[in-house]
Amino acid sequence: MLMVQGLACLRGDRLLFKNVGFELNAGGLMYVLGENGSGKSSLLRILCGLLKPEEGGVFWNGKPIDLDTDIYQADLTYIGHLNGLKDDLTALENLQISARLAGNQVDDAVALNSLAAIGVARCANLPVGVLSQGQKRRVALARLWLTRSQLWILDEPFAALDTASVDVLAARLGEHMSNGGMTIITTHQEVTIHAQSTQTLRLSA
Amino acid sequence: MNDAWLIILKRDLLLAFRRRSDVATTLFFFLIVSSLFPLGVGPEVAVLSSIAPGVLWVAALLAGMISLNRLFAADFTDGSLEQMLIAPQPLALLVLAKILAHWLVCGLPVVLLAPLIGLQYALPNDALLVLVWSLLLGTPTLSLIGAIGAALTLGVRGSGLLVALLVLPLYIPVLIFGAGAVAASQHGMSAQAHLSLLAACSLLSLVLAPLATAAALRISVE
Amino acid sequence: MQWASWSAFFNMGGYAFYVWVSFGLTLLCVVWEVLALRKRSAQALRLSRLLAQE
Amino acid sequence: MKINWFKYSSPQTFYPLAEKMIPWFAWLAAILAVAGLYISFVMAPTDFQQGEAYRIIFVHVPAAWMSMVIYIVMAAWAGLGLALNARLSAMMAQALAPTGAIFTLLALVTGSLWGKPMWGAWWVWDARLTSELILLFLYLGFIALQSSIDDPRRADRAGALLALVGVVNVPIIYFSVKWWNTLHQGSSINMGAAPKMAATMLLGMLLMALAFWMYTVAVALMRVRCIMLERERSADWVKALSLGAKS
Repeated sequence: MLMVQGLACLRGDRLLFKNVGFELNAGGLMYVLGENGSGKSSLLRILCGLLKPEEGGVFWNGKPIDLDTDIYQADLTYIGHLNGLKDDLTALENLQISARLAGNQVDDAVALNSLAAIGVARCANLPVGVLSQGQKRRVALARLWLTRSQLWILDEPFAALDTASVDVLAARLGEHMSNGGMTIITTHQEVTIHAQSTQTLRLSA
Repeated sequence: MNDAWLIILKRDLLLAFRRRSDVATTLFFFLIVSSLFPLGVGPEVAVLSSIAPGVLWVAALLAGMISLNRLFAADFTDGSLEQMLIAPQPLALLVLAKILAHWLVCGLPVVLLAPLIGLQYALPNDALLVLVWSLLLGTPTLSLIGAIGAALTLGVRGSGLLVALLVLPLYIPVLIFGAGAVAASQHGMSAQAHLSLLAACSLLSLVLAPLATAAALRISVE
Repeated sequence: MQWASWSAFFNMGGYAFYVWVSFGLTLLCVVWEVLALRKRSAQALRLSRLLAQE
Repeated sequence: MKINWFKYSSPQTFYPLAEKMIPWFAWLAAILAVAGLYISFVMAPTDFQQGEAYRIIFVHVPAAWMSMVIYIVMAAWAGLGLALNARLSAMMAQALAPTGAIFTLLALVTGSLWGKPMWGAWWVWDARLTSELILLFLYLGFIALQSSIDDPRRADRAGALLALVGVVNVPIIYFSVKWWNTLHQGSSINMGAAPKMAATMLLGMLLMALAFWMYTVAVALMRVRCIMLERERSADWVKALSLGAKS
């Protein structure tokens, strides 16, 4: 269970938000909505432990995430607006490296399957640098078919995707939730995702 | 668990291999800088061999420094640094792997090339050997300390020059011991003390620098 | 008392230049730093006054 | 419940407090300086070896001491700021750096003004001067790093880490420079040891050093107030203050 209490975030001398708190249980989905610059990405980065909040805390199964960092990080998959891909490596290499960095041993066939799941199997052996923006995004998202972590934090996962891929990804998210996973996403698009419980957090600047 | 360390090492070496020209740049820089001095000072053998230890070491220092920007910059812009920070692995260990890769790619070639340049400076064989040893023991410290500077200046405007300002003063002990070792052997003295001190610096920075670099990365990525 | 006369004092045993420049520079730095900080503080206040009046 | 003392000692309350403290330190500095100057110029006897030129050490040595003390104090504030996430102590570190750099520069310049009549050269690669030069580089690096990072919080933390790395390195650098100096047969006259330290001389240097110290506190407080004003520019208390100051 993820519990968030009284978060405040300061960027420069501007207060992005304060008193943000919520609980997310197994099978839960949460949308984080708000204008550009309202601090959605900053909130997600705080939840990942990449950014220290000005006030408040984030707790994973009752423990603050900056104490039991390793346990939390093993349960966490984060895809930010940066893809985290190396242009000089192939899609397959990128995927395998990121999976192994997260602690999953993955062989070629499994990795290929996950690329195929989101429709970029043909790009498997191409260096990522030559791919289009949408293809790169899909290679990054292919990690979601490999990871076994319970909490997914996704920053605009649907941006730059075609409608077919949006549906595939939405289905994958639904599957994750039905297995007891949790997802926190920001999105601009209307996408139906099935979850046991859905909540919305609106940040206003 | 610790194989994440190996993955990062392999990945960085693979990336360096696919961008071979970048590696060559460091080496050429070392070559050019150390070839400028005879042109500036004049070709007298006595003068050249007396300035050789200092010149070669300073050139190695600068070559190590100009390559520092690349240590984390690409990872920072493409987002793989974020992924490293939230990986369930000790960050200092991953950082150490990156530093090792950087040294293998930018430091080791300089160590191997140095004796050739030393010949141009009319260094005797003993001194050449000490030169290689001193660089071998000293350049890892340069990469380790440099990594702290590279991490601190990540994404900062004018980071190339800033890194020089931050890192060069911290390089001074290595320069003194390294160049001193070669000079000692030139004068027929033992370089043992110098080399031991270099090794001590390396060990100390091996322990402390990855931790400091990891902390700096967390600060810079925020 | 070390000095026979004021001129001996100012002469500093022939080292007048070195001694007085050393102490003079120190004084100069102190005065300059204080003045610069006063100016900086006034400037900061002026800027936030402009911000406040907007 | 852990109370973060530094966090709650907010700029708003510290700003007027500092204003009250500054005159005290400034007056202390002035009184100590007058006493120190009296001793250095009137009471201290002429050095038979160096003549009157040795009187330069009454600024040189205290400036050199302060340059080192300030670096250590700065690193301590910075480390405290990093450990407790305390804004005020990070600001103190930032406020100390320029004063430290000025003292380092003064130590260098007065050192070379002393060196010219003694050694016959403006600059000699003596261990003390060389270490002082490197210390200046360390200060400049700290200031440059902080000023080139826009986000003040990141600037605080990055600067703090650099100061800590520097403080670990300073003894190593000092040792290596000393070692280098002895190997290369440095100067025969050593600055600090040369005049036989008469008690009056030592007293003079101590008083001057204390004067510099008090001055440093006063100036650092002044600077920390500037930093507060600049950082909290859009905060209500600064706006109110600026309107009240002169309208």
